[in-house]
Amino acid sequence: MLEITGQELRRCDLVKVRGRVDSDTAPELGRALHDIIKAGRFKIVLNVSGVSFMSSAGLRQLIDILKTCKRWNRGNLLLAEASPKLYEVLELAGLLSIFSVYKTEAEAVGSF
Amino acid sequence: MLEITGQELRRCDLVKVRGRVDSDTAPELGRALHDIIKAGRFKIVLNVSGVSFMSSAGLRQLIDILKTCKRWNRGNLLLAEASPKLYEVLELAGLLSIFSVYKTEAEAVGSF
Amino acid sequence: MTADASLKIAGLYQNLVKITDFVTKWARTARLNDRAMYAVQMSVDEACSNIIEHAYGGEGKGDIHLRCELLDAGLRVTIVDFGRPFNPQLVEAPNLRAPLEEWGAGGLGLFLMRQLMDEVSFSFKPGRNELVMLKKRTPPA
Amino acid sequence: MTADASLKIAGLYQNLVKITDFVTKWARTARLNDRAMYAVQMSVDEACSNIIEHAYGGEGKGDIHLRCELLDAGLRVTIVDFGRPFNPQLVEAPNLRAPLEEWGAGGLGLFLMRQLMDEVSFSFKPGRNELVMLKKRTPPA
Ligand SMILES: Nc1ncnc2c1ncn2[C@@H]1O[C@H](COP(=O)(O)OP(=O)(O)O)[C@@H](O)[C@H]1O
Ligand SMILES: Nc1ncnc2c1ncn2[C@@H]1O[C@H](COP(=O)(O)OP(=O)(O)O)[C@@H](O)[C@H]1O
Repeated sequence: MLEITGQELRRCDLVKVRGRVDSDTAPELGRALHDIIKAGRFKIVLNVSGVSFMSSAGLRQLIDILKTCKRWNRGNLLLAEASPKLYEVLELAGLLSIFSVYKTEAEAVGSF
Repeated sequence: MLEITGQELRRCDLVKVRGRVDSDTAPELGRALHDIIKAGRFKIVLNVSGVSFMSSAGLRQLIDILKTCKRWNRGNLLLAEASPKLYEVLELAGLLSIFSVYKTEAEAVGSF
Repeated sequence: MTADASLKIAGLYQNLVKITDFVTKWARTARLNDRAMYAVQMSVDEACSNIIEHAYGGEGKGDIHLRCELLDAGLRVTIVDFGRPFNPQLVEAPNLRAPLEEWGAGGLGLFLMRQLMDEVSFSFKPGRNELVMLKKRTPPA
Repeated sequence: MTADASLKIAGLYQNLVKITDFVTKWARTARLNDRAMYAVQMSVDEACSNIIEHAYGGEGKGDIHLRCELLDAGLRVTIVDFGRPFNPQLVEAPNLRAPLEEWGAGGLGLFLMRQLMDEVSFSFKPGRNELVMLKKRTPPA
């Protein structure tokens, strides 16, 4: 079970996800982010500090959302507050070349 | 002795102040904020979560900066993460009518 | 139970920390809760800053005498200076409904002291200005 | 010292938590450090997700058998399924330098398993697919 909370700020959406993102739960996260995209908002900050575990199903979901957000330069999906473990996984998976990871929510939000 | 750290984000400056803001130290805070204003940047988020004590000298300093920032609609000074004690003082002093206080840095930054 | 302690200290802004420590210790002994303690700290800080700035017209011009008394009702703080007297009646409370441009004119400090403390009274004798403030202990809820 | 334990469980995504708990317990017994434990958790999660999705072609189509062995060198995990075999050689590693548009084509899961574990080997017998993974214990620094 994921806990997903969202907040629409002036220039971006701030989403916080807590829990285990695996094949079972990744679709939930995908739906939450797609709802924002369907509403025409493509600038998203995802706070992942509460993610205890992220499988490649979760990563695949994020890549998918990232691609949709970045299309036609209309936005981005930024990650904030990744734990050292998650950061290492992103690094191993080569994802640091496509994802921007910010130390704090505020820095991520402030970059839009 | 105050600890003041600043960071220039895309649309605003994020400043964090830690310590005791009294008649002795308020000028330090004033200088730090005025440096930003002198550089032509009038959108400032001040994270006050680390403020252990704020005297009316500190409040006066903040009012002064707020007025300078808001002149000609060019900006604002937003407060973020006020402790319950500080929030109560702001309330007693009637300052909630002129200051916007945000729960998190990200919400404050995201409001610009 | 009553008890009291006093502190004589030079009127320097850098002494505000020592002054706060002194009243905090006695506020704790008086079993004030956190909110009440913060009210005392702010009010005493404010009063002493005003003395340095207004009564003495600057730092290092004179001493400040503080006294803390534990009363059954709470904590009484007396602050004495030997500078210029003033008339507190003439200090207008700030207009909390004023538009932003009118803010910052002054009067915020005295206003906050009156808001934060249960009693605030000034008395002026030639060469000696005395401020007495009382913060009551609220019974634990 | 060697010891081993096994778990037989239905191929359902909701069972991933139980599977993780099982391997975590043994990773801890094997005295793997936090990073190594996370590597094992991710790799096993990945392998079992692949079995459900690819080998069985969906949830509830077959069981997964897991076995954890404590070795002197670390922890060995064996995962068996009875679904469709595949040829791991044909799965290309993702191009980490590719432009964003080309990302997400697949192959990330196997790639991560190989990155995270010290050994990863598949073997396929008729009706029985076996994956053996080893994570070595790093001596405390
Ligand atoms: N201890 C004092 N001695 C002399 N004058 C004082 C003293 N305290 C306050 N005052 C006078 O009262 C005015 C209001 O004080 P205060 O409420 O602290 O606001 P501020 O210091 O911002 O003006 C001061 O400007 C000063 O003229
Ligand atoms: N256990 C398995 N059984 C059958 N096919 C598998 C298995 N694991 C992986 N595969 C095949 O290898 C491909 C790559 O798998 P993987 O690296 O996990 O990426 P993805 O699942 O994103 O495609 C899969 O698309 C599938 O065709």
